[in-house]
Amino acid sequence: MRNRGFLVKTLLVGLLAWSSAASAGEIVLGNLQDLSGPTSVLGNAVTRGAELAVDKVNAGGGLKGDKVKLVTVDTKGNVQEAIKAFNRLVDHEKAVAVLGPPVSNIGLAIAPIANEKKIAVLGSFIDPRVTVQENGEAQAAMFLIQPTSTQYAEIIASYANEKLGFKKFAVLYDQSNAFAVSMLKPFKAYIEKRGGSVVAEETYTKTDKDYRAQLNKIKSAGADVLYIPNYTQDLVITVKQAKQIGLNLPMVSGLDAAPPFATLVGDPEAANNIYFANNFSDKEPQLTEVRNAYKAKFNEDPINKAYLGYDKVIVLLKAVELGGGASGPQIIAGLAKIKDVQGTTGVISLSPKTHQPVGLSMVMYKIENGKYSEIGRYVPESHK
Amino acid sequence: MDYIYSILTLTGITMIGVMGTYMVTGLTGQFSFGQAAFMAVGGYVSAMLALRFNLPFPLAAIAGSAAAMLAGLLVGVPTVRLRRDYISLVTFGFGEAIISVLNNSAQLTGGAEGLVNIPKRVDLPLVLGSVIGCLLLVACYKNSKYGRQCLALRSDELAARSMGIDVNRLKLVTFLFASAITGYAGVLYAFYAQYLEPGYFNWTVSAEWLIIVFVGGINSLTGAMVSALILSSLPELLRFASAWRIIIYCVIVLIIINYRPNGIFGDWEISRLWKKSAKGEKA
Amino acid sequence: MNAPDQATPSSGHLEVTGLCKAFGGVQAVNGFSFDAKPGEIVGIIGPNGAGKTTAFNLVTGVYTPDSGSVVLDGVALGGQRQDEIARQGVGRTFQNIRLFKGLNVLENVMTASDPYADYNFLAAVLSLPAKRRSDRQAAEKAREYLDLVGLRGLEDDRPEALPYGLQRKLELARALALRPKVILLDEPAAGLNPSEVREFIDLVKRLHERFNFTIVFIEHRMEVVMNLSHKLFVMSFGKLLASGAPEAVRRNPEVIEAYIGEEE
Amino acid sequence: MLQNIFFGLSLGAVYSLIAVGFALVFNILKFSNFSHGGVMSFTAYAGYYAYIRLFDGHVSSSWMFFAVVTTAAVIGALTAVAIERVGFRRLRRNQAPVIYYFISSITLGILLENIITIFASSNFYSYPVFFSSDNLSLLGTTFSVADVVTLLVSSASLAGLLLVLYRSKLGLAVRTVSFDVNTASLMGIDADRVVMATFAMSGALGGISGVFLGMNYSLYPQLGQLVVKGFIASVIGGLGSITGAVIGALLLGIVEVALIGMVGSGWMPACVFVIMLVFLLVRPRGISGVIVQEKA
Repeated sequence: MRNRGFLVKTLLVGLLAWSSAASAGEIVLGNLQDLSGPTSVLGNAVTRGAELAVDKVNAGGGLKGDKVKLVTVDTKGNVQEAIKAFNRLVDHEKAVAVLGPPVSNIGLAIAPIANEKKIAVLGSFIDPRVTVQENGEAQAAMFLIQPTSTQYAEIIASYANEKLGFKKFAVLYDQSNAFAVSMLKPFKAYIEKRGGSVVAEETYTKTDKDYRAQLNKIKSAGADVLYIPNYTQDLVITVKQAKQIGLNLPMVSGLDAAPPFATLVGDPEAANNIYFANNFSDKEPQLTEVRNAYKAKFNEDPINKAYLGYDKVIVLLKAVELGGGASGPQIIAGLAKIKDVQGTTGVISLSPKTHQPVGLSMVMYKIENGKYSEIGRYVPESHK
Repeated sequence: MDYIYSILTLTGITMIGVMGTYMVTGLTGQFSFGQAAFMAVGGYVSAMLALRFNLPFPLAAIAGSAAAMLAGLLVGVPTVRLRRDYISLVTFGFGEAIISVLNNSAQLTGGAEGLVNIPKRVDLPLVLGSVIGCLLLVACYKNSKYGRQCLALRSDELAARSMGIDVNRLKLVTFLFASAITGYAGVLYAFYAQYLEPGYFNWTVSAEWLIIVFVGGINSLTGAMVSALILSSLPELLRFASAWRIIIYCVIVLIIINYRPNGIFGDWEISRLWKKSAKGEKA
Repeated sequence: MNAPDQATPSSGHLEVTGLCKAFGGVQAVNGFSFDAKPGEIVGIIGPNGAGKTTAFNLVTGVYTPDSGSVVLDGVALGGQRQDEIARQGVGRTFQNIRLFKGLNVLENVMTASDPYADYNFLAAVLSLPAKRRSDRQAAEKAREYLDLVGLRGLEDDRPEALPYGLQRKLELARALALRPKVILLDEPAAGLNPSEVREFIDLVKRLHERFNFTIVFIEHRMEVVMNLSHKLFVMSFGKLLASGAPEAVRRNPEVIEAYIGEEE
Repeated sequence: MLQNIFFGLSLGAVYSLIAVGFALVFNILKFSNFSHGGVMSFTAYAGYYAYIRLFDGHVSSSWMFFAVVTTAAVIGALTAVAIERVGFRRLRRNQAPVIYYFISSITLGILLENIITIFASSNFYSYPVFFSSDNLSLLGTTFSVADVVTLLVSSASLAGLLLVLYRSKLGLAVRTVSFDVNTASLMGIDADRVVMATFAMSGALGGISGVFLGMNYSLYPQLGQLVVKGFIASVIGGLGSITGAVIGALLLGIVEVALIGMVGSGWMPACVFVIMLVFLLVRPRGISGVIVQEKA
């Protein structure tokens, strides 16, 4: 039995080891991402973008002489793991702020801990409940760097309804995916407020890979347009199968339809007549530098989450300056003061009341015959 | 310290969940491939009662475990009649069905976006107390006529029937008990994490629990518990390996299954230590 | 639920009439009948594949008979579940030894008396005094049975680690713990060496004297058959071929005929 | 209606490839081989990389699909054989209970999935379009060339498999071993080789499924989790029966599509569960009707 006791001891010692407490003159940023698990593509992209930003800052001598260190931990896309990982970042890695994941569920789960520990989490979890509590007050430590699902869905809805003139909407979404669900409710509310209607609402779940039965129902519902606020892999299946059953509706979607989506579909006839809103414009000059650096380092094109990762670092470091120091509460204070910071995805200002970005527009794109064309930044009347 | 606390708390909750798998699969030999669903039922029911009806935590906890037991009855009654080979499929299907119900009843459960604002009522001492309490219940169960009969039926169902054991009833009782315990783990989880989402409770969690039970040694409750302790902290221990940690985890599990076919503990139970010393004194 | 510890000679009357069972067109048992009076020791013999074990399985409820009746002390057992039949006092052992792995020797025996233990779930998980008392008594009783078959001192051993002969004895002790009125032994002497066989015959005789239950056994070894049985039934192709006193049956030409090719 | 049945069938065809790969191993070793999912993910990526690194530009486009499928099938076979060596051979030597195989297989599945995650998860990838994406129509139903190819290749590989199983010496050996491993080795059959061959066949089917899944549904490391559909189909089909698994898979496809039409996709898993339960209670032998009576 002796070696069993030994095992337990090793385990405890091991848990405490490998903590790399911050050395003086170093700012540790935690990076809480899904490196494995179903959303690993997103998490890995954010991480790579963030690494580029940190490399760049350090190459330029760091932040006022302090080196920046990025410590990445994996959540496996799992809430329980995320809680442990967040605690690890704060307690053992001595992270002063954390880059959050692009997954709302994890944001919701760590919000109470982050608030209690006063460690800012800057993420792209678009569920507004991550940043604003039910009583309307901001979640003390949670900040969002892209439009909320409400803003986001309203931008798409407004564009489809007001600019493109669609009235009757069909919806197909992944009911088991929080992102898709949170993109649906505000969209429906907006459309219905504007006198439009949702004529067909079809769902699928994570393990379904054949949507033709649903698309067939949509086909006979008499809709003008199909709204598909889902992950990229699902969109690929959707447009391929829509073509198979001869469903010729225009489609609107979120940024998951951004490149490489059309390439993934590989069929210009299927990837056609699709409108979507992206965080940034490919034409905007600030992207070029990051894109080139990314290509040089990783030998492939970045997906848009990589830019978000880059921006999270930029904004957090700006918050260190604005807050007057690199402690948890100082960074939280600093984040509330973020105004007009030029990021790759746009000019970012955070509202101290909601901890959400203010006036962040999105860029509308259209895919025609597999080709992307940019329509330009769009802000709905109601957001102005 | 919060880091260690959070690991210990979540590990404790996993240990309680694993007790359910241990009873159904380890003790009784019925392949439970949807045990995590009972955790979901316990967690969701208690959390919803607390949120919508302001039920105090102890009552919510009881209601949550009772609901899990009721769900156990629902699956258990038909399942005990089925051939052994089908039980894994049915429990699996039940797990997926529960998730689909949770996703579909967004009005009540919050759907895929999850249930938020669950009050924090669970801390490390409560979890540790619960682990010890549940462990005592389960250990006593194993040590009673129920436990003996379960082991008998696992080893040879036909012979067990010939010895007068009402096998179906025994399976059902064990199944219900296991559901209630796992449901309680769900309650603890809900009021610790303060957030629930359906996707968390899918079959991969049930599979992980099975792995834990087998690595510990199918015949040993002690083994299951120690293995829960080790395997749920192992990924944390392996953080230094970043993305490789899951691979290292899998390799360790494979080595144990291959080279310690009876698990780490075989059929050794910690209670033997004091039984032996008691005997020694007599002699 | 409490079966008497010692069967009175008036109980244990097993009457089996017109038993039939077919498996996918093969008529394994075809109108087989036998009876065992209270306290009688009855042997069933017959060539391999005659349907003897199937007959046992029909009596104990492993299979449901296609037709025919099984009556124990005036109560029809047909259609009852296997465990119900067992609890009414039908104990058995198996041809290919089916002990419970994962339980030690003592627990194996206790398991058979557990269905009579009268504590409930709550008492079990809380380990209430009632449970502890009941378990203590059961363990004591089980030790007594182990003592009777000569397995004293091996309580903590694993059954699968015991030598073959002892495993047979353990199965017997386990069947005793069920407190049976009738005990069915399926080739109890198979695989034993000659000295073990003699020992085994003595053991069965001793147990029979002590408990006075009815014994029905299947056996190929003539030594066992002739030494133990009061009455003999011969089975062939699922049917009753002959019956009567052992000596008479032994000289029956039909029986000899049936065994040719079986024993050289 | 006819259209929906066709959707169900083509979905079922994909499931049936998975289910048969699953059933083959069940047939012999009597456990649910969840590592099959890992094999499918792995081969889906392997086929993709073979295309990118080896074939692109060297193989004419009309042969490309077959080149990729064949490569994936070969890699699948090799992977499955490796899995058998690492995960099951020792268990078999120790005569470990079936349940250990199952645990081992789940662990191996997770392992493969995560190996892929490490090497290929910072971006999305997809197969090129192998076939014209035009639609054909017949009797008022439309379907794509890819569907037809899926159906054809599925049927061809299943027919090939049945041919091997029922018309070859190896097949006879496989069937003997599936009856009873111990007796088979007494009869002079080299059980190790037969088990290996079975895994190879199962892995090859896994490779073909992997390419189809990747082709039809795009590539991601968790692709193999569709193995659960094969699990459901093969168990309902009747534990280890090949034809049962095919029928089970086709039924599952049709039932799923029908349920989506009737109750919507959200409630589908709950309904499938109830249907499954009722079916198993009413017909505990599964579709194929093979059942082994326990001997006393």
